[in-house]
Amino acid sequence: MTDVSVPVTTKKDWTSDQEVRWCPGCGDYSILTAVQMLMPELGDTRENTVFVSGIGCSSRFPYYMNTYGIHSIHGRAPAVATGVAVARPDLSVWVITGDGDGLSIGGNHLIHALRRNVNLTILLFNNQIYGLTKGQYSPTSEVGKVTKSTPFGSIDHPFNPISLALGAEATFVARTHDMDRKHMQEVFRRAHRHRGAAFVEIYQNCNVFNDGAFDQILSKEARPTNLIPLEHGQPIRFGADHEKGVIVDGQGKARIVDVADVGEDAILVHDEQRAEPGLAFMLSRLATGPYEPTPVGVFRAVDRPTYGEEVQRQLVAAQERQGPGDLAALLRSGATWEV
Amino acid sequence: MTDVSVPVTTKKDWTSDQEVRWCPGCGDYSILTAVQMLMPELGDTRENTVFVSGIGCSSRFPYYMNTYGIHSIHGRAPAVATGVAVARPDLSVWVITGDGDGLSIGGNHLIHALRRNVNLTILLFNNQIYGLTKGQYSPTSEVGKVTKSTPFGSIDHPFNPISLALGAEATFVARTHDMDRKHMQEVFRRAHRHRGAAFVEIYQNCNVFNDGAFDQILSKEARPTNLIPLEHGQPIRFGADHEKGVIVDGQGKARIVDVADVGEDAILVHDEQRAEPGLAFMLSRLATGPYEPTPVGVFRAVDRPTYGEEVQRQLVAAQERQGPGDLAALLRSGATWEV
Amino acid sequence: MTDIAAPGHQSTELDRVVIRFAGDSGDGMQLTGDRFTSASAVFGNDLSTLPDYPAEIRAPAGTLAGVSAFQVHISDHDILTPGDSPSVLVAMNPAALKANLHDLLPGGTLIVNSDAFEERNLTKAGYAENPLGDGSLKAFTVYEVPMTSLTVEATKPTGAKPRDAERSKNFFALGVISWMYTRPTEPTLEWIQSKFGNNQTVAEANTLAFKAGYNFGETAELFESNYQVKPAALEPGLYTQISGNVAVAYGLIAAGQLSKLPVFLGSYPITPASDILHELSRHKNFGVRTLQAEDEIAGVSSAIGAAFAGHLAVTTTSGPGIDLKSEAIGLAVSLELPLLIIDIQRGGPSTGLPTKTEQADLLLALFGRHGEAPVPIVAAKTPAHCFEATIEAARIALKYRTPVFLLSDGYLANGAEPWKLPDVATLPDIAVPFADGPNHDRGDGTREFWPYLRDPETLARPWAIPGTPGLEHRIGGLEKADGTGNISYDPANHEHMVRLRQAKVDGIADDIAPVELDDPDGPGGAPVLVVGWGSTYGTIAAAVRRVRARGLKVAQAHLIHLQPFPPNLEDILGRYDKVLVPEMNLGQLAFVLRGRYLTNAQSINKVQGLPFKAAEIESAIVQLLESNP
Amino acid sequence: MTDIAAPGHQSTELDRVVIRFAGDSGDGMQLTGDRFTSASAVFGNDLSTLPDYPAEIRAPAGTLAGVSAFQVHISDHDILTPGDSPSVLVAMNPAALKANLHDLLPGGTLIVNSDAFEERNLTKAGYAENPLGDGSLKAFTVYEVPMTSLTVEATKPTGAKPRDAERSKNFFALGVISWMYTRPTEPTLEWIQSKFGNNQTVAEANTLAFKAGYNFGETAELFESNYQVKPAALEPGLYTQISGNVAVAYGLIAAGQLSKLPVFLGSYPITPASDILHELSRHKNFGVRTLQAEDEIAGVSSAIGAAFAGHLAVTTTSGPGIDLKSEAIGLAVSLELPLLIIDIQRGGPSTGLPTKTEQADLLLALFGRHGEAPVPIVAAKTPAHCFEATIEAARIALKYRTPVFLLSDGYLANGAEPWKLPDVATLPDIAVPFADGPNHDRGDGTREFWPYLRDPETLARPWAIPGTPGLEHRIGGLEKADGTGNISYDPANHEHMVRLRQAKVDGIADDIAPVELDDPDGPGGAPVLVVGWGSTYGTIAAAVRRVRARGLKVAQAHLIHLQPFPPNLEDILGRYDKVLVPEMNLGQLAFVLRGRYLTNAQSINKVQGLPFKAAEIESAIVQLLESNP
Ligand SMILES: Cc1ncc(C[n+]2csc(CCOP(=O)(O)OP(=O)(O)O)c2C)c(N)n1
Ligand SMILES: Cc1ncc(C[n+]2csc(CCOP(=O)(O)OP(=O)(O)O)c2C)c(N)n1
Ligand code: SF4
Ligand code: SF4
Ligand SMILES: [Mg+2]
Ligand SMILES: [Mg+2]
Repeated sequence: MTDVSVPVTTKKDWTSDQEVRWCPGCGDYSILTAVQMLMPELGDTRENTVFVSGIGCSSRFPYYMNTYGIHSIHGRAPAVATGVAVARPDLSVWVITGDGDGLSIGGNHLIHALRRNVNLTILLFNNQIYGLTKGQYSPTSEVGKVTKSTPFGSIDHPFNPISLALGAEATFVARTHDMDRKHMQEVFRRAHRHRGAAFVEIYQNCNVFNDGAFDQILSKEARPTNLIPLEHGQPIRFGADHEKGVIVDGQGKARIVDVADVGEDAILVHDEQRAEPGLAFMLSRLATGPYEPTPVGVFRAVDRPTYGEEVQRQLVAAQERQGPGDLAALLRSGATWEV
Repeated sequence: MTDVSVPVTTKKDWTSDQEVRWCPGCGDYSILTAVQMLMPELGDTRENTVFVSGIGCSSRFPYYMNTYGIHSIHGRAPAVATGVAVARPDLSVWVITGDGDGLSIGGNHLIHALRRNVNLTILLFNNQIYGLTKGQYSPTSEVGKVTKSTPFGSIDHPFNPISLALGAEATFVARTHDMDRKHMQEVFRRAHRHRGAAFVEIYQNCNVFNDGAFDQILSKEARPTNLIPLEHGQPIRFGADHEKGVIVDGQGKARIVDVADVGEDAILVHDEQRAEPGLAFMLSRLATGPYEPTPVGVFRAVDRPTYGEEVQRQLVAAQERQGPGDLAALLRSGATWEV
Repeated sequence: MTDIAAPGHQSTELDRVVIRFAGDSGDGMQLTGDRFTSASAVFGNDLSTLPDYPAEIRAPAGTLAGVSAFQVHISDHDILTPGDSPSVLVAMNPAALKANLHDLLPGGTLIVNSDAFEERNLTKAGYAENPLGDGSLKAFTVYEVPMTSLTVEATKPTGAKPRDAERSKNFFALGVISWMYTRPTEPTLEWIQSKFGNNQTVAEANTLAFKAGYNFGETAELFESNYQVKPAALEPGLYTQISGNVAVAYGLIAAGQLSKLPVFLGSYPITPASDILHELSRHKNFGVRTLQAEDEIAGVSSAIGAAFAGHLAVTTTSGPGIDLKSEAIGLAVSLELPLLIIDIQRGGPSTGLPTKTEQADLLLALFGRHGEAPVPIVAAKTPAHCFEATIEAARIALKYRTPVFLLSDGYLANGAEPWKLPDVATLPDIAVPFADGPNHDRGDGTREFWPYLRDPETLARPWAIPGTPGLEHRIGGLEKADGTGNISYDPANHEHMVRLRQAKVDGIADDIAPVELDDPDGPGGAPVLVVGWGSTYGTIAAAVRRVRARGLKVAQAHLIHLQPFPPNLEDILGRYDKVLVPEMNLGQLAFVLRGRYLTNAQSINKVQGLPFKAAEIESAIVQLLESNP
Repeated sequence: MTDIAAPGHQSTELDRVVIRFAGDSGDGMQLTGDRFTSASAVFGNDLSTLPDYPAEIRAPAGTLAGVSAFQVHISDHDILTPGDSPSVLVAMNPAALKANLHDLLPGGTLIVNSDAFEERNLTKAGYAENPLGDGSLKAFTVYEVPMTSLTVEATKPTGAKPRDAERSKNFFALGVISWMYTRPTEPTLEWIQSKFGNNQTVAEANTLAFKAGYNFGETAELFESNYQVKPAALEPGLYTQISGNVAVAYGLIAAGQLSKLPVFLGSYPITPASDILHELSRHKNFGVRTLQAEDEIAGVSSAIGAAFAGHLAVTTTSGPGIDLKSEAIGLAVSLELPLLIIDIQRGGPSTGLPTKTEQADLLLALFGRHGEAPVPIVAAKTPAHCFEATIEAARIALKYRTPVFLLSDGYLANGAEPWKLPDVATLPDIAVPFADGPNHDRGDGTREFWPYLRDPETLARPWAIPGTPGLEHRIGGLEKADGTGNISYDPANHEHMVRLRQAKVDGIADDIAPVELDDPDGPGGAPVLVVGWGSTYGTIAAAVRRVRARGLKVAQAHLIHLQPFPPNLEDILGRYDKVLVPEMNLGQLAFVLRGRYLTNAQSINKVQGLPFKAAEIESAIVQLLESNP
């Protein structure tokens, strides 16, 4: 981040002149709007912001942001973005990826960026389908899903992106969805503020190839009973009247209970800052899929040195120790002789 | 597995005629011996056993087994083995990989094989270093490690292979080490018996490039106090006199305690079969590295349909529904006309 | 030969017509074109198609980027291409008109959905003036049909809301064209029922729209005439219409049957190859296993595992996927295992033009691996030929225990043509035996198994699969001693193995069909030889016909085998002073012919994501004929 | 010229000698060779080295597979190769003898560690009889030295256990040879102190062993003579000894300085390229960032990100890594960003011979990407030349905004030669400006930034890096409209861009040095031209010298630029009837020259993981000279 005071901008300033080319009704639109509207608040300049994506419908995102951007190749956005962030710790670097781009072909780069804690804000658009290639199942599609490549139903057990990120040592892990701009913006704001790799899963509706995948939890009626909002320091409760809650028993098992049955004090208090990710992981397993009460919000947010800072620290230390590089001296640093 | 009765074999039968080419003193030897001695007990024939590896010192393993084997390319062993296992569910397929091969370049194939629950027994030789390429740090090397590629110390936060596997939906996850043949064999036996993908991390000493990496927990003296044996259905206790134990508190936090302080009944009972992996994950976080009390044994062992069986099931179902394939009929299955 | 369906009277007979349907991606043009094609096929015309659609699932409605088109060429005689330029253009909106008009032949017929020519759409398409009113279409016979409103009107009985009803307007257009070219209506009506049967409202709306369009043609006194294109006098037999990708899928299933091996496909979706995965995964009753892998590397790697395990192993992809598979293909070369690598080429470099065609992966297939790693290459020349080419590639892979490339492209993949169904009984037997016992004498009378002991004729090594007692062996990517297959760092052995792998591939030349020379005056008779490969076949052949129709001489040879080349190729090339190589790249085959044979091959190139037009090649041939030697 | 150091009297003067140290991988032969080389370098000899070690870290002790060798050629005049065959062989055990004896010149000197010739070792090496006793070494002058026991004896004062003490025996051997070739002892003694200083026992043991060996030579009446190889009359200047990989690393650091850009290396370890990563990571004080990525794809991808961000971006690897990077290199072609791709070639295909040299990735570098994706290629010719070649590759990448290949190989990477240090002030300025403002007029007087507007001369697009206000832009792998850089599916634009990317690369030909022709009789003077590239330079030049020494005529040209070729190449090729191309592959450059220029280039190939010997090329030249035209 530069020191200069950042000029006031509006959504329009962050919107590029390129026509948006998603299908009408696609959930990607609302995510784009949420981000474009949020940007003026974040304190970055457009020139210091870079969006990097892979390939997929979602990965067209950077074209629509009036910032620097790279629409790279399938699955490699976290690696490309790592290069940007390590080279230029002064930039705000965002990664836009999909469930196929980020978890299928790009799974390895994603988990390595997370463990390294590269300073990236990673938004994974999870529509549980391959949109751009017209409807094959993805690593987050449910077992039994009938798609073009699985006419008799998929037999792959899906990833839970939150669990995977936590297993990969992520320092910031959150989930939001395309139906709630406020929630998205709150989560994106937190992710952006996080130093290091921030991973956000966004449930996103693909109305062409997987319409209604999240209806069981995201329809207006379903939300109160099927979304479990996570708030740091707060007991984990949900339901129209907060009548439901989460507890952990002495054998390390998290369960949903009626608050009335166990008493308010027994309810687990969410602690996103806990050093070890066991609790966050347990919460990620409360729902086995987006068809039963599912936590949304920030699962984990802990501090750890970021990769870019550490690179910088070593550069500075080396200069302090060895002095700035002197090419002539380097060339003669081995044994030399005069002829 | 075939039905025919399996002839009695000895270690020698499972040993190929190729000279073993690891450095003298390498931990790989004891793992090889453990496997070769175990094979006669497992009930497989040599011809129905396939070892698949990537590239690395550890990946030379298949050459030394008198079975079918593929020494493939760097990182791809889980993918190659998936092909073998899906094509031939009658075979017993083992994957041999290293911390570089399996977690760096091959991380994605590994996590996908785990989530799919392909019927594979995966042994990951974790020596926290790249052996074959002469000593660069690996994704399991500790922060600060000085190696050829990190003369000023590594700045990458390492993976915990057990956590990663659990985050990737693995159905069987275990850890053992090269100093205890009996323990290795017990874990390998369990892994082999498991239907689906069984993941075993083996702490392995590379005495040339990372000697003593596990001494703090694996030296004779350290073991009683620094290894936490996991046994299904048993309270998790350790120490020379079992004086230490593990508990989980109401906020979902696992801790090591003096049994005397909390009483025997408070000690967590290990449940490797619990459907949700939260507990296993929490146990994987007890130690942040192999320098403090570290659980070994089976973290998780649950049932889930295997990928190979499901493929088979769909083939059989298709045949039942559509009858065996008739090529001539297929060719004329679209609109046809006579000229 | 009539190039243009000129407006005439009552019912005019045409020998052929090229029609292009163009509309918004959401307008269902591919479906419309497909249906028209099918009806024509069943009617007995020869035909050839060219779909062309944008990379976006649904690019913004009404824009040029969102235009989707489908061209079909129907004829009463055998034809070779989807036609250079349409004589009939159906334009569902201004953008479709703008994007396609320049291709319409002067004097051609233009049928527009006039409802769509309102301001918003005109602006989106970048028209300052409405072209329907400004006289800019004078050169064409224009029919303005308010398709949207007529469709809404016609479908009222279904009770559908206007917004939904509108969506049937492509069937209205289909009805009009079906009337215009006197297509039978029954097949289409039946097809609507079977396709939309599970949603009766939609089925009914489409039926009503289709009928309304047909009747509009008949009753509205707009059209002066309708046209007949008689069935073509094709070789007698049972025909079906087939696209290249389906032909590949069928070819794989056939290869499995013919080799008596289960088929294993390890693949990752990518346009324009995904449909092979889709099609294959529907035929599990043939014992076909399809694995949608996590990426291309896993796709090919799993196929290598399956090959080791005794399956007919296949991986399908397009260019970017081949890049990623390179390392594993090199492994397969070293392991000497049978493996089919199918590349449906598309516009590159990088993500390029993913939905467009190109043939720029030839050098990649030849050379795209480190070290000396030769791989045989087969290329299909027409959509239906994909079937045969797939079986041929499988035959080579199995017999020589080697990875084999099959090259197709976006044009073949999605294009369709009538295919005379082969008699299954006459397809070749491509089965190869697995090794079943030791093959080498230790010298002391005992026998052992050497995985790299070779068949002296084919140089193939034995294929010993897990489950066979006594043949346990380990193979890998390190250099191996010939014979034992044990790791060997011996310098002389390495050179021997490098040369041997090359010799094995080179030797296949004796086992493939010679390249066919089409020169009416015998070898060397014509002054110019046109050499091609892949999907340019039909266009080159059409161009050659045209040149000959001018009374000029030209010869044609089309390569199916690109590595090794057929043994008679060198001789044929040597007989012509001028060799012309048309390619949808910057001259890749030409370069190889020059390097291999020092032939002064000359290129004509088109790299536009679109196939050549016959006229383009025709004029290049004529130019070369006229040039000084 | 004396080819063999024949035994003589007191102190004999030699003009050159080739010595090979061979022992078990655990015996420290690389270290020994290296030390001898350094001492010789400092002494002022010209020299050239050839390390050769197994793929295993430590293959089983005593076996043939475990043999590690190091050959060094020292001379009093400038030399070009590490020598075809050693005249002195130091063999630390039977396996080392067996693996290397066939290379020793007849009449050569053989120094063996006789302690190691006991039964176990003999069996492991596959000797039925002890070669020291069976008369099989008659052709050589054999010195049996019980090095192990003498070392144990000599190091007793350190108190080390015999097992540990033994390990200093390579220093004993070094001592013997140092005496034999009258090397100064000081540099080695100092080096031992600095290298093992943190373990005084080891330092002392090595010192004692070294001195004991030296004294053994002097006092034991075993050796008839010792030898002198005078300093070479090299060009005056300050010299250092440098290996190819270090020269690449220094070249990168220099390129960073010369371009005033921070260097970013994204890499994944692989033999024989890893040392570049190792060396670079030690020089962070130059602002060099090194990222050990999770794999090769991430290595190159991160470099692309760094290039976008304004760094001098580099990725290093060997063949298998290039396979994996192909797709991302295609992206860099499409993005038109500067990027260095450094390939240290090794024996292929697949894992192949990972520690051996080969030059079989040329066609991969040229063609190993889908679509038309041309990339400039620079190849280094000697270890020291790697420095210059790296800067040249960086210059091209930066100036033309394009990925550039730099090809080196295992032989250059690990081989060393004296390098006359360049005057840093004379190195070229390769800085290029970043874009700093809008470059295009909207037509209404306002200005905007077009990321694909080109420099008319270089065709390079502007390099606008994040942090520059007003130049925000998005780029990607889809085809782009020239100028604006916006996604474009326009057919004509695609063809334009495909040809433009090729033209940009082709145009570099005007900006590179012409290929130097070495023909004493002027262009076309000799009947045969030898064309080479890469590490064969020294050997070809040596062979050419030899041929000329026979009184025959031959010309030499060595290519540094493989894409585009220097513009004068075609003319030069045209002047020779016979063109010979020696390559450590099956004829890759020869194929390209044929394809490009229709030159009837002929190949001589060696694919053994080892460099050519000058004699091999010499005889090929002579043969070609004698052949009928
Ligand atoms: C190397 C490579 N392989 C495959 C593809 C084809 N491809 C493009 S996007 C995509 C998957 C997209 O799925 P996802 O990431 O979920 O994005 P969505 O379209 O659903 O937003 C695939 C398989 C490609 N472009 N490149
Ligand atoms: C594509 C590719 N990249 C890199 C290499 C070089 N390489 C071989 S093994 C290895 C890492 C080995 O580490 P690990 O898997 O931990 O095995 P270990 O040797 O420690 O047993 C590397 C980088 C290779 N062979 N292929
Ligand atoms: S295909 Fe799905 S994800 Fe892609 S743009 Fe359309 S609705 Fe959105
Ligand atoms: S380098 Fe390390 S891991 Fe490899 S063989 Fe030697 S001791 Fe074992
Ligand atoms: Mg998706
Ligand atoms: Mg390791």
